[in-house]
Amino acid sequence: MRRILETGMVRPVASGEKILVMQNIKKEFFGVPVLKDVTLKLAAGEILGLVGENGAGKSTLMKILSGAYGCDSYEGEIMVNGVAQRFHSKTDSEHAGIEMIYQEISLHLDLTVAENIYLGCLPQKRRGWVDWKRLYAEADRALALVGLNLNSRSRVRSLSTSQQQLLSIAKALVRNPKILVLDEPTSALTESETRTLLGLLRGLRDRGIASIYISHKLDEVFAIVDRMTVMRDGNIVANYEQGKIDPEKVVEDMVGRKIENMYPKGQAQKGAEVLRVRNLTVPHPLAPQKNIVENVGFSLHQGEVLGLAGLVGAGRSELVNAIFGAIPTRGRAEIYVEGKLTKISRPLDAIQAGLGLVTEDRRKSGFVGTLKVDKNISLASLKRLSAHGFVKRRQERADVKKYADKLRIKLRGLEDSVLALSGGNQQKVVLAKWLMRDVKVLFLDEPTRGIDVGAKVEIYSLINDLAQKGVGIVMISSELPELISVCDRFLVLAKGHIQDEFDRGQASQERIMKAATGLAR
Amino acid sequence: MPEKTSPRWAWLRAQETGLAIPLVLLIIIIGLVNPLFFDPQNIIDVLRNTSFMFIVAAAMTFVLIAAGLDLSVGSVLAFGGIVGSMVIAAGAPIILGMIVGVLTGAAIGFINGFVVVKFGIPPLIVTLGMMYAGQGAVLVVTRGTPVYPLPAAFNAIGQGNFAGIPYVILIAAVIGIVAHIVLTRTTYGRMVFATGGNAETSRLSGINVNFVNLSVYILTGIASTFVGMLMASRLASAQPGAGAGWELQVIAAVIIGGTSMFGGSGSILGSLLGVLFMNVVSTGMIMMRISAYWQNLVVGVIIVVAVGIDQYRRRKMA
Amino acid sequence: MPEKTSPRWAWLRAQETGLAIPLVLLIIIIGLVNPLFFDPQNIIDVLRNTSFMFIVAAAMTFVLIAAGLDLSVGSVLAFGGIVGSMVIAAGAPIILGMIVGVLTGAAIGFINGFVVVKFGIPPLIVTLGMMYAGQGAVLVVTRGTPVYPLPAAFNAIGQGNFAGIPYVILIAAVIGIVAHIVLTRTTYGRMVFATGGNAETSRLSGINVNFVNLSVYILTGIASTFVGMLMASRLASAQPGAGAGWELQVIAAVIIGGTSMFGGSGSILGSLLGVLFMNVVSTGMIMMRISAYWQNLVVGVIIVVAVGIDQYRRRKMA
Amino acid sequence: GTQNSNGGKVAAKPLHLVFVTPLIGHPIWLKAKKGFDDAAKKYNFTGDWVGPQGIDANAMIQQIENAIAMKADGIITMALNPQAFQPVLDKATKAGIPVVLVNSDAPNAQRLAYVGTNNANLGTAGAKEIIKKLNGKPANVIIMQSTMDATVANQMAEAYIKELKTVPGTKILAREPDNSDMTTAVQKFENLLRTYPQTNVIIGVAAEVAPAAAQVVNEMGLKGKVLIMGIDDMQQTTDAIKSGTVYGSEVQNFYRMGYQAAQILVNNIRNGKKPSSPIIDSGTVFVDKNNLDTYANQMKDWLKQ
Ligand SMILES: Nc1ncnc2c1ncn2[C@@H]1O[C@H](COP(=O)(O)OP(=O)(O)OP(=O)(O)O)[C@@H](O)[C@H]1O
Ligand SMILES: Nc1ncnc2c1ncn2[C@@H]1O[C@H](COP(=O)(O)OP(=O)(O)OP(=O)(O)O)[C@@H](O)[C@H]1O
Ligand SMILES: [Mg+2]
Ligand SMILES: [Mg+2]
Repeated sequence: MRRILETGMVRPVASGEKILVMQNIKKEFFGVPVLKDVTLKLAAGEILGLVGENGAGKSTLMKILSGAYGCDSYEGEIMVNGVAQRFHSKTDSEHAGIEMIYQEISLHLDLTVAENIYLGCLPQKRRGWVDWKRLYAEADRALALVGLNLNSRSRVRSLSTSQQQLLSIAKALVRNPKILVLDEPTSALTESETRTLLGLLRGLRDRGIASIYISHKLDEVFAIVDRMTVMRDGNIVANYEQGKIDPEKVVEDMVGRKIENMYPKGQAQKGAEVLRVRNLTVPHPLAPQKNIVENVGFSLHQGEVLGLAGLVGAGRSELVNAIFGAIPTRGRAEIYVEGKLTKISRPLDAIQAGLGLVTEDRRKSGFVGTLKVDKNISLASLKRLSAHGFVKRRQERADVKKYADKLRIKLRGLEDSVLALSGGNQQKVVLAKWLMRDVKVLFLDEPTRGIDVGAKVEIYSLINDLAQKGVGIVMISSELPELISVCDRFLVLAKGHIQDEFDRGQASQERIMKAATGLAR
Repeated sequence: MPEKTSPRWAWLRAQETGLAIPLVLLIIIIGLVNPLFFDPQNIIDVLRNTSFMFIVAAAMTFVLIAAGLDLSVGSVLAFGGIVGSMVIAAGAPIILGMIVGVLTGAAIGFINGFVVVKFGIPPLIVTLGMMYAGQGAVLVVTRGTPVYPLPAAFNAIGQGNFAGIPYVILIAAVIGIVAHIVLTRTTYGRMVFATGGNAETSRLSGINVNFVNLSVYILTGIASTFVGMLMASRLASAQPGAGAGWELQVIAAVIIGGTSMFGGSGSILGSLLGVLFMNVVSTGMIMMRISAYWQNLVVGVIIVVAVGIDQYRRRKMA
Repeated sequence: MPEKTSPRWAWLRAQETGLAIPLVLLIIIIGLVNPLFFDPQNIIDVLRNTSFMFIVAAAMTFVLIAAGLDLSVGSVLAFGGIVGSMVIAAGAPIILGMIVGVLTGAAIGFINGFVVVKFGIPPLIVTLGMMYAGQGAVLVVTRGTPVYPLPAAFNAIGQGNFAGIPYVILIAAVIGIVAHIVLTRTTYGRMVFATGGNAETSRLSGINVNFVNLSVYILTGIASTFVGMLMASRLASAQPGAGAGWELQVIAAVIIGGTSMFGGSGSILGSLLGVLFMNVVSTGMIMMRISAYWQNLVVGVIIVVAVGIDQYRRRKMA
Repeated sequence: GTQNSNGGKVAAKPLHLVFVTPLIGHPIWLKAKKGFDDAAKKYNFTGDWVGPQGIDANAMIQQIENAIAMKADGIITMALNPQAFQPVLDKATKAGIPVVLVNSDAPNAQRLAYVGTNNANLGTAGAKEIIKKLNGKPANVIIMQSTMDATVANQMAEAYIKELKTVPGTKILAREPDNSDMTTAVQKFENLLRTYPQTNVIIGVAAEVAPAAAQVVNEMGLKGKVLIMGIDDMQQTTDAIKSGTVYGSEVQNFYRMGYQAAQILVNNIRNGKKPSSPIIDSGTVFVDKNNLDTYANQMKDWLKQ
């Protein structure tokens, strides 16, 4: 039986030895090549950074490595420790010592935390009998490893996105991988959690575990990786050896052009007050007798980009969801849109009042998996796009195309299934849905999660454009540099209250962190 | 395999028409065994029998796409037929009886939908309850006796033809076309698809999910009672046992036609093929003179094989 | 509302026992109208009648948790009862007949599961096909005549008692306990939950999803045929029409008991309460002397109200 | 009936008759099939035996339509619900296909003849046997039938009730359906006999009722206290009569229905003959302990007429 959570060295290895070679990998979906001829090498005890724009094929390549796409579905060869391998399923790659953390979090919401960690390899008393006691004990240790302080008996459904992400990492680690693949592991994590994770990866590297690290948070990639590979359009376009990584060059390789200004900040005219919130109290989603947000009030002007900062679980998402009418509030909140007291008891009211919300979990509440891309994008604008109850198909298509082009969504056609898009492109679809509606106020909850640098810049300039058009924007982001560069004004949420409020001029990471951890005031 | 077919043939590759191939195969086999199957009168009979169930199936398609379920259609059909017929038998104008019957169906559908939406009880249970309640209501009202006689003018609806084509077929065709257009062209149809595919996303996109979920049950309620009256007219009497077993047959036909049980996808055309398929199978059994003892066995195998062919074709396309 | 109840009472608040409250209410009402309901012999009768369906429901709980569906249980029950009984009536030892019957069920379940897993045809269609095929097979084998007579030793299984408690109840109790333990304590049980909750992520966690999906149908196959033989023994004859309509009743009972129609959650205890509830309702109708004309109407309302109470309580807890 | 057929026509293509039955596999209908098959041998015609497994008017109508489309020479069927069947029966006649109904008539339809049990006569006869046996004691009755909306069962049950009520003090305690399922019948009798302990008569107007009642009566130790009257002659019923738990059964003459219906059709098609009366009571035979061994021959008595 598998030993759980081995602590010793996996295998002392001389660094430089190639423990993984993926040779001439070619893969297509429905006749469309996605990986054209990719060769990737990984040395023992190194962290390889794999970057590339949305839809470049990173996740696909890694899914091939993990056996999620069986060996009959692509061409090419995989060698682990010099031995050619043919993975038919996840189980096969696991035997070869490969573990992958998928970009789309894949946990069982109705099972416990512990069961999720050990799913498929539950500790057993006798053959077939689950050893629950040991399961929970081992799970607690695994949670500690990734810095999660959770009851391992709680259900995953009750966890926030970032907790789920850390859980997925714990799940991979307990399987004692020799090669660990992380596909966007930090897209849902805060800075401090990210630091914990990066520390953890370094520790693993010291124990001889090699990692492949995929992320669109490039500074984090530059900080941790030993070597770097850049993909574009299903090809490897560049490899950077240790010590020779040039950040600007990497970005250029990725997006195929030079990015002059990462955070283009336009000068929008701050106009009249467009949104005022007073006395907003939101019950905690898990413990309804407690409040996660208490008596919060703020105002937002036309053309203003308001940054909402805070730690995970501070209730930023709850705050905007409650204003939007998506979750119940407590007491008498007052919401004024353009000075008019507006009753918002459901999202439809909010939308009719000119509000829009890009939620943080695109899969759960961002797109409809069974609808095509075009119908997803037009979903919130159906009323404008219809006459006498009929959808004006031609106008719909034209409008959708406009925004798909504007956001550079990588598509074969507007009638692609959203589920076939890469993660970043799915995010763009959700954004396009709200850009297409003429909103007065737009709430963006982690809008750049999983989006490549090129597209990020596009989204920042879109935010600028919107602001210039007089839209008021509330943005939640756990990437502080991004938040600080994009927003005009900041609110820091902690313990249910607004702890600090300041303008762009006074903003710094230190000040935000201080308020967020409750040290300020 | 060609990467793209011309749009003219695209519909043949579309999901909804997947059943067409096994259906045509089956028809050819039946026709080879017994050419009388192609007798125009027989074809009309098959189409007429298909029409009744198709009308209910069209409404059920909306319910299933919206990720709902309605087990009450059979007993609501019987109840609606009886209520409408009683009004007509009592001497009221036919149109009034039809309206009363259909309103009864709308009211029942409203109750189904309201309980599902408001109390969050699974549709399977709500509509199972309504199935029993409907059967009960039929017995209470009729004491088990059919409503008979009915005026000849009423019976003409179900029995008469226009230029050799039974009215029933024409009515079903109109309803089918309207349902198809509503589902594919209108915002309402779009909302049904979205709600069934992901209710939370739809709600957050400003769709009145509760309205959608409620409305689809009203559709099945109306369709069932309407068909109940058509059948009463066809049989010259409203039968308390009409529609028995339809709950499963209709759902099966719709799903055989390619609509997902989990919501978010499906089509009226598919449901038409599904219902037609079921009717061709049962007619075929007799026309091919398959011993009654073997019929069910053969039907079971045919259903699985037909859907298997469809599935295989879809996979090859994917 | 207290934040946490002591673990001793936790089970009462647990999802699976949600139906307990409306069930107890119902029993009290019936008992008030007719105290004979509490007659020990009556209670034993109700439990015995519950036992048959419970055994099938226990297996169905696995199927539904694994996000499957089995509509063939009713006709497989009849077929298994007949096959086993024919073997016994032909003079073979009882145990041999039982084994043959159960193996028939396992084989049928294997076919169901294999077709679902291998060809990706929706379970509703596969098992609907099997439902027809089963009915057909019964007719082919029996030509509609019950298998009768059966040896007295065989009939004793369904009719006999141990210390006043019918064997059938004891058998069902053992099966229920085993099913509960397997579902909650074994890796197999947890794989069923995981597969039904999300097949794709389960596959990516190294679970043999195909094996799980196949195995649950074998369970219903075995359970159905086993109950078919128990019923034959109880009725001293294997009836071709046994189990008719069970497909819906069993699924409804399991879902009334709190198991999700979409997989991933459910419990044996809940299914027990669901089946018990359905049996208490139908016994109650007679014991409360409700006219047969009104019974179905009342049953429909009771089902919805009971589940409504359960749902209301859960919401308040959440 | 005429037994010599026209020689010229015999040499021609044999006739094709279609028998559309409900409850296709039911043993009772198999007796009709036996009669139909015997007639087929005797009169040299091809006989198709078709129909749904359950009681399904729509399916039967569809099958009649199929027979018409196949241009059968004659159709035999049961008009489950007379009004429902009338249009399709008229259609057959219009197409030149003669129809003989069995077991349940559609008096207003264009049909050649009806051969079947007179349901009211069956109920009245059965009730008379019960009254005779009770010898003046008032009856406390439970009646069980297949479904509450089955016309045939309702006619029988109502005739039973009407005749029994001629004895003062008779009470109808309950009338319940069992959906043609013996398990349901057993479960309901457990509940019924407990709820109505004064029961002294059980009447079944569906075949599975008497054996189900017999089993429960035995289990509850009520043998001898409750008189069970059944219908038809499944082996379980006749065995229970033998053992004395079931008092007797009104056995319908399905063999005659199958045989005579075919006979009438053949005579009509080949010789253009019509039966003297369009309605023919196929009669019932009361079976109890005394005639258990001989009633089978009683069933064929009519052939000698
Ligand atoms: N199941 C699928 N069906 C069809 N096309 C697919 C499927 N999965 C991925 N693709 C296509 O393959 C390409 C590569 O996708 P992949 O997910 O590997 O990109 P990625 O590099 O991981 O992007 P991101 O950074 O956005 O996650 C995309 O164009 C995508 O649309
Ligand atoms: N769907 C949910 N159901 C129950 N509880 C939830 C859910 N989502 C979040 N929570 C809980 O609510 C709290 C706050 O949620 P969340 O983490 O989303 O806040 P946040 O400030 O928006 O943080 P972030 O968006 O950075 O993750 C968390 O403690 C979490 O446990
Ligand atoms: Mg990716
Ligand atoms: Mg959040």
